[in-house]
Amino acid sequence: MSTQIEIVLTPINREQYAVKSPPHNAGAIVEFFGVVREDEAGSAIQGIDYEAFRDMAEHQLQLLIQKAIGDHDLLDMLCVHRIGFVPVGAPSLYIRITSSHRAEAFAAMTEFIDKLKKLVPIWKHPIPKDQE
Amino acid sequence: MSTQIEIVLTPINREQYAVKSPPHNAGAIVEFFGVVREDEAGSAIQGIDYEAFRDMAEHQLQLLIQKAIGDHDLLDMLCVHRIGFVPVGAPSLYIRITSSHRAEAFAAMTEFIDKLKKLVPIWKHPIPKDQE
Amino acid sequence: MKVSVRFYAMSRDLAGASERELELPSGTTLSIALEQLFQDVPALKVLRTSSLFAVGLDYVSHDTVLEAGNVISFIPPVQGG
Amino acid sequence: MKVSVRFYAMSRDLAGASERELELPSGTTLSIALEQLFQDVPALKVLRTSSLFAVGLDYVSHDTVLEAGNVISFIPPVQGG
Repeated sequence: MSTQIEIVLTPINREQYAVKSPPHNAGAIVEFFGVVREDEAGSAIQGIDYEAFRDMAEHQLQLLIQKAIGDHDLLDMLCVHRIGFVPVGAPSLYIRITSSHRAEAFAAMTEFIDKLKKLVPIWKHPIPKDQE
Repeated sequence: MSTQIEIVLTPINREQYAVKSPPHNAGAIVEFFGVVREDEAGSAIQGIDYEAFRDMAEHQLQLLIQKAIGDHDLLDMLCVHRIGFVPVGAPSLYIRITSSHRAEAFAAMTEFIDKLKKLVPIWKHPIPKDQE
Repeated sequence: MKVSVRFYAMSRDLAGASERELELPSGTTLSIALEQLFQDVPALKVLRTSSLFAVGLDYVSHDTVLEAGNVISFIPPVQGG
Repeated sequence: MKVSVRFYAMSRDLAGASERELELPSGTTLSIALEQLFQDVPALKVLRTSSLFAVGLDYVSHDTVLEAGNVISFIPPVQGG
């Protein structure tokens, strides 16, 4: 088990977190990228500036990951959130879950994202397209 | 939109299928790897030899992808199934779905996998661990 | 008319061959063709309710009317993924 | 006793500062401390029901008894992901 969380200021590079060889009881790996869309609340944007209470965000992510692993019997889980300015088309969030069976991984993933969006202290500041 | 399906005899190399830049209305990318587990029906195995009716498998995958895209308003979808011998720990299945919102991507993914496992003519021949 | 039936995985093991020809009256449905197949190769009967059948690359229902030269695929429960 | 309150995102905009000190009787609950905060900075009241509050790195309930030196975080609705 190599659980980790990371809050980064630089682009999320999936390769950096690649699983060299998954545990031999792994049957499913589910990955999620949350990507910044070209519009926010109907207005064209160039990106989103994410503000975080970083220490608390890391701590809360860690709590949510421990709960996900316990509730769904996961083999491994990783969550990376990018903060600062993230341009349209780039991922702000990357999550990977490894489990024996796919149902557990999908259930854990959707629950985890729902909770992250309620409890992890990170906020969006959309940057309009016409602003320098 | 760059929908594709592929049935391959060689290891699935995710990098080969990397999205250079997702469509600007993309908000979620969900990826699934189905990995060969170390045991099959309780017995230790070295891997699974997948048999396919390849032309039909490709055609059926294409039908399922078109249905998933239509039903869930997806932006992009890719499915790669490896056949022949796949060792324990290696992925036999890789699926990627891109959509505007995550709920659509997760719903499409779980439905698609369920249907694939009922309709795509591919069969498992597990190879026991002690067999040369 | 002649149609052929192709077997895969467990259906191939039970049929002892990967393909078999059937000689049928024209206008025969898949349902009737299968009756004849199960009569010719009784070992396949164990897969009767669990299998699906295709003509060409598409699944077809039992009331499909076959045509000369059709290739029927006998698809035992699939296990992809 | 003194406790401090830290503001983020919309709560910082409304408070016009990223931090504020509160002077409270010892044994004060978060609930009472917030009453004083909303009295001092009425603009924050709009976030009253939608916000969560933490002491240190953990969310706490309104009946939590505060201690001198506690750092309370005023967490307006989060928007991560």
